[in-house]
Amino acid sequence: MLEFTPDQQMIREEAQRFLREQSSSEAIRRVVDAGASHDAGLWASISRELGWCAMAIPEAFGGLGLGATEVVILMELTGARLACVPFWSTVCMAARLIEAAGSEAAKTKYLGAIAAGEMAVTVALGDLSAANPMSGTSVRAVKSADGYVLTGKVAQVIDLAAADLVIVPAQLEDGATALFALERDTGQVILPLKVIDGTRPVASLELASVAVSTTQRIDAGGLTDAAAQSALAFANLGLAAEQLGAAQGALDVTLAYVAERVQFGRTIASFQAIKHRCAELVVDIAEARSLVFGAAAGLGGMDAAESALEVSGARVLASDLQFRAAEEAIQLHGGVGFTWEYDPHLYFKRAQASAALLGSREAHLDRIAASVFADGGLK
Amino acid sequence: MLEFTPDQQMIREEAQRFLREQSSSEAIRRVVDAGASHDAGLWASISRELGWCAMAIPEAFGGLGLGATEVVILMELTGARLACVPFWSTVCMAARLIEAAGSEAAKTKYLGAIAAGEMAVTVALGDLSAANPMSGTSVRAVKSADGYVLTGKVAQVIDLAAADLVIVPAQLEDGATALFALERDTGQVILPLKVIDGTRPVASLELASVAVSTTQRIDAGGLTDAAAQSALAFANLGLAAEQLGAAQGALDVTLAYVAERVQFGRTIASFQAIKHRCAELVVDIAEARSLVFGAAAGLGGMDAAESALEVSGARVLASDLQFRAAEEAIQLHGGVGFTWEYDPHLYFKRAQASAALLGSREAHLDRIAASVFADGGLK
Amino acid sequence: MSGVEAFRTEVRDWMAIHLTGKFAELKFRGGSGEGDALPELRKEWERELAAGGWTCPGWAKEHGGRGLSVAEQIAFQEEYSRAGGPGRMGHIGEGLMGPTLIAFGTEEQKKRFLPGILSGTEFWCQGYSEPSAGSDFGNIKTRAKLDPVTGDWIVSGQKVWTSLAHLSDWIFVVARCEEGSIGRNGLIFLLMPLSQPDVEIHPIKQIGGGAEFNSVFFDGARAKAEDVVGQPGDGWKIAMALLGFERGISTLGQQMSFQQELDLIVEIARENGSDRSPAIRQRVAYAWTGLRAMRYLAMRVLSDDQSAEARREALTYKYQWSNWHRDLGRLAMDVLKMDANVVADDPRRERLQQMFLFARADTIYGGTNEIQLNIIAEQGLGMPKEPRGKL
Amino acid sequence: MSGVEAFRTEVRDWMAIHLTGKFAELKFRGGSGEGDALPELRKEWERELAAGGWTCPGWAKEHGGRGLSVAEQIAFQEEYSRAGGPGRMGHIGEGLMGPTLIAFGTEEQKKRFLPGILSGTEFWCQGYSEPSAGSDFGNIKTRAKLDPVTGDWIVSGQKVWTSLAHLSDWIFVVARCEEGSIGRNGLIFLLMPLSQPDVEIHPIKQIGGGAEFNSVFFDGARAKAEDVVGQPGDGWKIAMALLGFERGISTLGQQMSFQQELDLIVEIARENGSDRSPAIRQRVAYAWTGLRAMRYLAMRVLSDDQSAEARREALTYKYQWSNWHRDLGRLAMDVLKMDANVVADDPRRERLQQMFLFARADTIYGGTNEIQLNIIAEQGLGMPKEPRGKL
Repeated sequence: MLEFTPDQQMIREEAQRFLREQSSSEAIRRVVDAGASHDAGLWASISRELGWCAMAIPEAFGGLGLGATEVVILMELTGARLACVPFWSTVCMAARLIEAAGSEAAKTKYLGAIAAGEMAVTVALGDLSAANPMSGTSVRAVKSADGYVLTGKVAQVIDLAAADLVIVPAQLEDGATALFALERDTGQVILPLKVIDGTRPVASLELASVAVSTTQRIDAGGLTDAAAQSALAFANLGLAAEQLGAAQGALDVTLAYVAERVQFGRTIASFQAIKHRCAELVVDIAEARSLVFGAAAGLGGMDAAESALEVSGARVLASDLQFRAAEEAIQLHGGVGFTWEYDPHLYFKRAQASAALLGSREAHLDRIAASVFADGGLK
Repeated sequence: MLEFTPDQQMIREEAQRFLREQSSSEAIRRVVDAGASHDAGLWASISRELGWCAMAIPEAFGGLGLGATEVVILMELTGARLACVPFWSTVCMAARLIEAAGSEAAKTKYLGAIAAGEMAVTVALGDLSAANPMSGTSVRAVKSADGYVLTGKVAQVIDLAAADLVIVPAQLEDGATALFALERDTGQVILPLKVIDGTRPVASLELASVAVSTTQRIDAGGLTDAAAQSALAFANLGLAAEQLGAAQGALDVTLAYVAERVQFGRTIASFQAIKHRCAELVVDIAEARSLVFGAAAGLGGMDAAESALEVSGARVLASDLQFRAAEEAIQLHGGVGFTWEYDPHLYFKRAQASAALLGSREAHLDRIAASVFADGGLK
Repeated sequence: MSGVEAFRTEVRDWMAIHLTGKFAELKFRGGSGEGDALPELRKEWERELAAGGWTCPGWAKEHGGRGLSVAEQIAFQEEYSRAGGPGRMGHIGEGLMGPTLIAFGTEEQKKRFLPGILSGTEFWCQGYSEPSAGSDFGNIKTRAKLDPVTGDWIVSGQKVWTSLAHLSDWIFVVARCEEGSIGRNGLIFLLMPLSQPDVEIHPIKQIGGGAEFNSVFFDGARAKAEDVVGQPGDGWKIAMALLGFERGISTLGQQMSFQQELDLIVEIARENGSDRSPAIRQRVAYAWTGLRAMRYLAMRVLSDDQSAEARREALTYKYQWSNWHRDLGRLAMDVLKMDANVVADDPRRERLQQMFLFARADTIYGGTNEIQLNIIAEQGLGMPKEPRGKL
Repeated sequence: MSGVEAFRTEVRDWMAIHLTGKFAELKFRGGSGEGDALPELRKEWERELAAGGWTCPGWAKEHGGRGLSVAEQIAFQEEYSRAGGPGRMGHIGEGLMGPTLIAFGTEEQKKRFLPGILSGTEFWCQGYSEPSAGSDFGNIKTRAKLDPVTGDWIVSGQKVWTSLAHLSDWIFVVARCEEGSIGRNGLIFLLMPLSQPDVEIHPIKQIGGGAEFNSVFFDGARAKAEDVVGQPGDGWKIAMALLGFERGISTLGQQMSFQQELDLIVEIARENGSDRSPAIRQRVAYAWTGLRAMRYLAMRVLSDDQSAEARREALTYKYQWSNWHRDLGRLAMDVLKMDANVVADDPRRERLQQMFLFARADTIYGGTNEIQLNIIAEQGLGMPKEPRGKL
């Protein structure tokens, strides 16, 4: 059986209430219209007061030691409200990467800071749209007398301007990948980009011979493929949950609109074609939500490879769903659906941008097929 | 502008009236239930009395010398009524292949017989589901003292049991492909197959060292690739038209049913979801019909390669459409939709069987992509 | 090994020993689309199951069952399907009729009917749908008139989509017992023996050639006074409760059989080269994904979560599995390419062909797609109800 | 060379000479989603066109046009688009207002208004939709009251989705002139200057950041007595006729621009490696196929075929192109991958991004998808009409 524990249920209800109030349409638009890096007040509440960043961090490092399910609950809800906070970057990308690949010192320092809500962290992935973005970095790290010199550009880093720390995977001279942690203003150049989806800011990162100390190298003897895959599975799971949530959010907005809008003397909610399309979204939400939470329950328990396949499947379902829910939101809003004033376009832009992250639909299905056919994929 | 000439309009209206009467549900079921090779009476009318087989055959060989459009008109209508006759095999496959690749003697003899309605002809394509089925034959022709000896098996030949003549592409010892014409009972073994789609009978062909005379070799110095492609384009165009027609037929059956069937005190045609789904089929029919007739108008005029791409596109649209129209027919018929007694299953089985013929959806799109990207396709 | 795992092993062992010999022929048979296959042998198999104590294992012990937990029932269904256990002739009795009698029947009714179900010797079928009341269940026209002399009910009318009626002993019938009543009111729930002169059963030939459904005609047929379940007028309530029993645990067994079908498709694709097609690979991967999601959805539906969201999503299950299965049928045929059209003596191909054809019924029986979407929109989302017409 | 081909060359040559210099900046600009771009220069371009005799080329010569045949008009549209001719500021005047005046206007109205349209100096916008009469055109609430002294009409109400109102000189307004009338009755068709005190224009910011649509508020604004088209009460008839003029030949020019967008997508895919993705290739090929089909559909729609089938299929054209275009937008973004999200100084990418966003409006304005499907089902297939509610 698959259901929330009473504690999880409580986390969920409180987070939902909180986000409905704090990540309102107006709050989102303040960030989007200003091109801001994030909603600083909301982030302070989430990270410091509510302690959401501590959920999945092991107790040994100051966290609550809860599982993937709690994180997925929160990701779904932040997605539903398009909350403009570096929560996914910090918790689903960075913290998990540090946990999987970091040295004990790095874990103590950074996981502790994240758990305490003192730090927003992101990861400078080489190619954000690649299914395996850890391996594609073009940043090079050359050993120096007292540390390393980092050189390279990363075209797009999510939440970079909001982050207190950026983890940079870089290729060492021997070809191995190391992880470097750069706090604010330590030589990197950050250029916020003008993006279509303003709810999730992106910036480019430039490292022009940036000297870093050996203590800034945070991996425990190189980033292994297993660690990278484990971190990536968690990032994808969190993203799938967020996408699922955004789909639910788009549907909620749409249901409210069609219940009010009158045409031909009827609410448009009374038109069967519209009912059926909303119902089909419910079907797809049920499907995606089941796989997201099923995969979350399996993560850690099940065979890691099989778990990663479920996560890939969850990404496929959630990406399809999120886009369709957003496009239906625009369509069923009619004329106002493509105006700036109503919310569907926010969901829509987020949907396209999210679908492009961490592997296309096709790439995730290819991965599943390679396993189902047990042939390693088409060459 | 793209419209029928008054003559074409007349051909269309008369054929439609004729087929509605002669290829009724009962008539189709007589063939299907008996596992018969074809509806012999209907075929006699079509080929001898109405002269449909003469339409596209050049006047020099006793035909009417009309174009692809007339054939496509007839193919669409035979498709709409699932007419159990070897019309497509004879006119769209065999006659065109003879015209494209045959010797003058063969054209005179066989095109004349086809135009006169004296002969049903089919082609023993190597792999019916291949996009290029001419090249895949496993039949071998070995030169003998006074002719050739043919050996090999062809798994599935459409309308073989109904055909008076079968054209067999066979590989010569030098690797070239020749065409051989075998009349009934000249050494070949024909085994009718039990098929799901009983409206288009299929049989296997076995040639165990069948001796044929040199006059039975009908190609003019080997089957060239250009001739094969030209014949194939015509076969695919005819098939697309037939599929389009079958989709229209399935929709017609469905519209009649939903207008009568009452549930919840309303005809089910009054439910908006059902209206919209029928309307979507009309959209797709309009799309497919436009491309089918547009491609027919272009065939012969336009660049052959571009024309073949349009035909591939028409196959894609028509295959998608036919299947969807048939599945909607079953679904919108509700309980009776999956019974033997009502017609939707006939359209449905035909849809799946037709989609598998002469190249999958994917293969046709690959061909178009190779041209659009001008890269010869992915390897 | 957990208790459930031990139990799972017990089922697996039992099946390995018993689904052999003459019963080996039944493996993977009698499923959707061929529910009427090998009926006598399958009835014998029901008695074999009964002898092993495997009929009605989810019923409480006091009623003759094993009182299995939900987790154990799931394990049973999964292992039964995994072993190729044939389609259950006793399904209606075990899954619907028994639970309904346990809930609403008199002591005397339980005593008379439960043993036949438990022992695999009496088979039941259902009399719900009518020609003009397919999705519109409230439009039932079959009449039941009280015979004032005997207290029996005299039934006239027609039921359709009665699965396996021609192989069953009893039918339960929902009929209109109050003259002039409409909709949900005035219905009665009757138990009727099929072997009586005024009942005629006409098989309905299906798309795949089989005939597991029937039309059942009643022309003054008789239900005994003591064979009314509940009170006259309670028919709707009891029928709805009965349908409620249908949802649930058997879906996990069904999913096992879906997985087998998907495995077959993969196997054939590897053999015939369809596995080199990128589009086929993507579709197979997508099917795999959908099946995983369905598995977790089923587990959520079977959980105790009573939130509005959980209840709404539970409404989607039928739509989900039926459409998934329907699409799997097409995928199977596309993988088979030209072979899809030819009926040959290849049990794998035949299984997929039958599945392809009969899966077309999945989205229709038990509430069409359209009805499911109405229900999800209206009950799940609270959207306005479709108005009833006046034709 | 056929006459049409010669004509085609003439257009091509003219464009090559004139769409240069300061006008070069206009190439491929001012299309969907940025109809408000570079307005002054585009108005100047309209005058350039007028000087070349290329405004209103399809109008009869007696009205100042060239009297082009349908084939020539298609050729003009295609060559104009192929050369990158900018979105036409004069489109409403040339395509809708002019033909309507020619058909229904008085001689005096023609004399006053046609020259400004022909010369590219007076620009028109349309006042149809209202906040509560989006798809429900019969629900128009804007009122026109006769001023008994002057014979003028005093207009109060709100119009929305008025494209380019803020850049136009005149608006035509459909308003209710008979107190208490409902639906199609009691409407009047008025011509009104926008620069008057009781008209306010509020741009509506769109999904892509542009604002080519407006809300126009009338608060006792005035239409002169002589600026009524037809009789008071004829508003519906004239409005419908006007909409009829909209369909047609410009679609071929639109298709040329679709082809350019598809070409851009192919070009970028080849550059960034998306062309190695089997799924992207299939989608590109499918888009190519749809565009071909649309081209032939447009040619059938423009033919003289008046059969029921041809008329039914003509109803599908709007649904077809708008959905095709909408899907093309998504394909473009998927080809761009991560770059799709970043606004950079790359005109190709920017064009596709704007197209992606604004194509979302394609399936909404001019009759939503849902309205189109209703029309196809009801008018094309004769299925029952949706009942009107009473809210």
